[in-house]
Amino acid sequence: MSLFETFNSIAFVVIMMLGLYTLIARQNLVKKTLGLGLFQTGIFLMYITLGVRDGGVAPILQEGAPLTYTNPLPHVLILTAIVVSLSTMAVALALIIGVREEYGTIEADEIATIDRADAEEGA
Amino acid sequence: MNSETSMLPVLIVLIPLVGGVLAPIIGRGIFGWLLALVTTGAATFVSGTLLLYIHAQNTLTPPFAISYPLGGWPAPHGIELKIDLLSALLATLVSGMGFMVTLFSRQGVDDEIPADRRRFFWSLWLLAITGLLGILITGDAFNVYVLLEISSLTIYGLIAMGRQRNRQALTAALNYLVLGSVGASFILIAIGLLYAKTGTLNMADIHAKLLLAPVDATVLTARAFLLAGVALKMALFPLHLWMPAAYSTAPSAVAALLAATATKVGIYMGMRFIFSVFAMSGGAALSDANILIIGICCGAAIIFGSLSAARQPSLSLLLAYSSVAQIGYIVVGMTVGHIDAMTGSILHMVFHALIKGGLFLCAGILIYRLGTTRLEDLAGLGQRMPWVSGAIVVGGLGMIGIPGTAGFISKFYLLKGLILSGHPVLAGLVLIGSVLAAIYTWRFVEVAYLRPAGDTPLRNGLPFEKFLPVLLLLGASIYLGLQPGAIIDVAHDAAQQLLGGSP
Amino acid sequence: MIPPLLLAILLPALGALLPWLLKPMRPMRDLFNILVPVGLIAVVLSILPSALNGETLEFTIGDLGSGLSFALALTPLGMIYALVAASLWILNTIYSYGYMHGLYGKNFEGQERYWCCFAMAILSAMGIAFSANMLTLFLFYEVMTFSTWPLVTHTRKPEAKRSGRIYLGILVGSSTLFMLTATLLTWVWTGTLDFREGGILSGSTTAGQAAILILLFFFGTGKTAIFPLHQWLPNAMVAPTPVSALLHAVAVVKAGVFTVLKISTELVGTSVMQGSWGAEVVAWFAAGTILLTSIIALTRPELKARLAYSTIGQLNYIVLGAAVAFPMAIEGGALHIAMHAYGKITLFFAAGAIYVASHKTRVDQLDGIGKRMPWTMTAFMIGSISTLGLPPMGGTWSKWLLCVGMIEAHQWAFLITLLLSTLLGLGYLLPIPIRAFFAKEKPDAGVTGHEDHGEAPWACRIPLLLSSAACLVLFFWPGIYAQLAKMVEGSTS
Amino acid sequence: MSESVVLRTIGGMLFPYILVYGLYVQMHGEIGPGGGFQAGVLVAAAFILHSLLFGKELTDRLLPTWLVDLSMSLGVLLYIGVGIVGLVKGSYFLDYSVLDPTHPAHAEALGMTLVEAGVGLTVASVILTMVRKVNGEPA
Repeated sequence: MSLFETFNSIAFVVIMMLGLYTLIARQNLVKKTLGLGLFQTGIFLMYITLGVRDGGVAPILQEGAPLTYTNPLPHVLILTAIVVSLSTMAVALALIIGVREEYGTIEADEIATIDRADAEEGA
Repeated sequence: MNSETSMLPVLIVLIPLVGGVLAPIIGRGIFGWLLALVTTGAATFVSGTLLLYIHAQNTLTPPFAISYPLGGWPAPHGIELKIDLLSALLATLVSGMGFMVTLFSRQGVDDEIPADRRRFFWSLWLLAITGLLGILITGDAFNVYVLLEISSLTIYGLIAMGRQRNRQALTAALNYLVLGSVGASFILIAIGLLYAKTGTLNMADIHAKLLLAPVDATVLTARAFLLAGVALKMALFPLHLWMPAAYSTAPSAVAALLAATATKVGIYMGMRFIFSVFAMSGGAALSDANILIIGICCGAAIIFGSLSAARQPSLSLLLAYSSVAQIGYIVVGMTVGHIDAMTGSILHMVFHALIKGGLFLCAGILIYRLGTTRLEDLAGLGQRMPWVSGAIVVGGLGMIGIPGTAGFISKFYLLKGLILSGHPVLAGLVLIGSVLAAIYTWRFVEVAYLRPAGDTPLRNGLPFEKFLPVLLLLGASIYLGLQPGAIIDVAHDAAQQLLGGSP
Repeated sequence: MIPPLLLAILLPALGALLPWLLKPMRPMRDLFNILVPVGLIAVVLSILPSALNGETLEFTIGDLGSGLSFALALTPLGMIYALVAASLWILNTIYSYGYMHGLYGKNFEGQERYWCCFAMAILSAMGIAFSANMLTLFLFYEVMTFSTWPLVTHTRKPEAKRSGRIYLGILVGSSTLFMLTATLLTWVWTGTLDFREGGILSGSTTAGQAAILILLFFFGTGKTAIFPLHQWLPNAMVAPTPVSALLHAVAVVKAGVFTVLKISTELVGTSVMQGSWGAEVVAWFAAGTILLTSIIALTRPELKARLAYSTIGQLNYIVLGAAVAFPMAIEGGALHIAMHAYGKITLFFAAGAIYVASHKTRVDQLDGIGKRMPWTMTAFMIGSISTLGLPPMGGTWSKWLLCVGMIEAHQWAFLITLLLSTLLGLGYLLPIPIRAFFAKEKPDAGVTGHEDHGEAPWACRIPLLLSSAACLVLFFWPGIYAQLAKMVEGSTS
Repeated sequence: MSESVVLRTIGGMLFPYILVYGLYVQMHGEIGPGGGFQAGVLVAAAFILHSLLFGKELTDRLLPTWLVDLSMSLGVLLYIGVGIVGLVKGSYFLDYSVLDPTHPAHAEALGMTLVEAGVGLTVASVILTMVRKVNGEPA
């Protein structure tokens, strides 16, 4: 296991936890969403790290290049995962726009207060 | 495998996918509905054919499963579709439920979704079904994640479309999105760790390599992440928090589809990974500690879900919380890894989908005609809508699991498995859950039959094609309660395949 | 050709559907309401010769795999219950017309539901009577519980709702928690659930397991109203009287005692029952219930409540017989299903007739009523004597056999219990008709607006006369019932 | 919409080049780094730049909404269509070799090009739709 891999391991755990913390601790919906994005980015880094080989280069067929490539499969997977993450983000932002239109705020605690008031009114 | 059936596996996902892509182009007006109807119908036909074929083959040469290499690349290097009995059974269930709910939802969608967005509704609808079906038939671990996200993203969108009726649909969808994405990310981590350990993504291949290697921290971590992620997706207590709000605020058709299929697919993922990927040789898939923890979760789900259901102000929420409890039943049967419990678990997945789907359709009819499912507004429903409230009672009896309904059969096998595998406490919880189910069902019955009729005006009549699916689903739950031989066979064989460790 | 056993279930099913289908055509519906029960008794009578010949007609409704099925079969014990239920269905239907029309008018609210649930209750009674295994029995047992709930809560008043909750709570709770568990354990331990002569437990379970099963089964059958599960029965008295009659004389309670007899003879097996401490415990509970309810009945001023507590006591005679499980006790229990049914339904019919005519509900109001309602009170007298098991009424034979059974089993305490409860019964039941005929009418006892009443309508009177006549006839000619009960006894030894 | 003359002039000059670069990446995808995903994003970026500089109305005239919606579906249909050819010809889904049975390598190149084109089309239109949606326009 290379130093690079160890460093990455620490880094992706830190990034994931930062994302998770933001996701839980922030009331602002956009910030929550960003936290989610950060969390997923940490996972991407994990995948990228999986593909690393010592001394490996980009897996492009070239004459005269060394034979050690990094494993391209995790890259492909993570490309897909990034697209998924992007779509998630887009859906989330679209939902937040809708929330803003309906509630006039994007703070989770204020929305909860409004909902509770609604429920009492209805009862 | 003969030439007629050779292309069926890929058609299961291809048909709804094409439908979903075509919907934005040609899905205006009634055509969106027709398109959805045709595609889900065709998917049902295809998966039903496969189910019969696989079942017939499996009785001849067990265990039998179909493998379909996409692009002609053989597994484990290419992506394969792998359909065994469980996949085929649930694929038939999901596409069949999709068909039923589609049949149901023409006026409902007209009622709840603005005209210019309906074609997108149908597109999302079919893509969600595509994703769910895809999860069921793929043999590739990463594919599971991608298809899971496809179905989840479309479902978030579908739930959010409930905003016309109730703006809480937006927050419910957002909550679900955040939790669902975290859950899916956990699954992604688990798959990554498995890949790091085995260097392959094909589930059968992962399993084969795991059997050779000693169990180490990587595998255990992967399993922990996977269980957590899957538990979120299947809404196992205490990770169910997204579910009641999402079910009760989504458009009525979406709620029915979700209740009947989405959580079942989550459970399927759990079964598939636990028994086809992580299973040690001899079928000991979960350690005693795991069983203890999941058993506690299930027990809490049954008790808490039922008790909560008895206190909800509206029928939709009542049904949603009862789903929390019912998922407890299904998971508890899967966890102990006994053949009878697994049979019961699979049966309960199917039967609960039929019953709960039918009940949510009833709730949809109530929304269509009354505009509400609040229990207070349902007073005297027995006189105002005798058919619908009768159907709800029949469904409720199915949830209690009184004999003669399908719910009894599955619960019976579940209990037998729990007793035989030495978990009498869990069996007792399941029994207590039945009594609690009677309590929440009877809350509705008392409101509907013992209170004088309310004065909320009826907005619409009862269209036949709205009631037909209800009739078919709940009729099926009664029929299967009295003539369950065939489906028990299928479930039993499926359980055997699963516990045999073959993916 | 539909198999007759299936037909016995399909006919009431038809009867349950017709009220809805013929909703716009009331005369047609009323006609079929009578025709269907008549058809049913014809079917049951057509099966009777087979039952007397000891044939077991079998029919499988649905196959569940693993040796389980929903199936029907004919047994002598089942025949007794089916015959009682089918014959009393007709009487009860006629009576219902008199009672419901007399009290609530010809177009009373929820009549479709009423007739439908009535037929469903009979359907489940037939199903229970002819069930070939425990699973089928459990199926129809639960169908009966749920289909009678709308009858109990028919008036939709708050107290009806409360009683409905108690009714369902006790019956569903006990059957789900105990009976289902016992059924499962039986299946797990013996591998079958089929009813078989001599039982299926002997040889495959230990004494401890058998005792646990007996306890679970007997206390899972909440319909027998054994202490501490008796509370639903007095509460269910809020129902209209024909329903009470159906619940407490024909279908529901008899389903309970039939179930325990069936379990005692064909599931657990009398040989296992006789030696088990589980059965001993059950017997003591039953005996305790008999004495307790007899004493309670003495203190109840409402007529229907008094009858309800008397029913609990009488039911537990049969439970006692089933628990003691000596041949004579079993025979007596089986015969008591029939004898008590005719006696008790007469009493309920009479109570209802009194209410329709005079709106009187309490015992102390009934002094001297015999002069105004001679037919009704004569029938009441006959019913009381039969219920107490005194000659010259049908109830004598079953009680006699039960007592002989207790002697056979050397259970002196239980014998004394039976005799003592008869004495107590003399105290709470007989004074009613006697005072009705010989006491002076109290001037202020009448209900306002109904002081000057005569007899109940004919539709009320005919059924109660017929059922009281049956009590009398069954003493001199216990005939078929005795023969069938003898066959039940024969199959146990 | 930007009022700055510098931005509008430079942006207007860049617009065609970005498009062409996108096409290059698209066509290059099957033998080197590049492909539908990247090309789609580039093409979408070009149009986003256009709308930032010249306003939504002008971009909509250049690239109408219905066309974006249509190409979103058409891209996927192209992808699926290639796959279905394999099915129809009696082989597996997405089996490129049936496109040109005599020359498998050509068939594979053709198949991949078509599939990548489909991906590019879809990605570009999806990203455009996303941006439009996040801009607060109902879609």
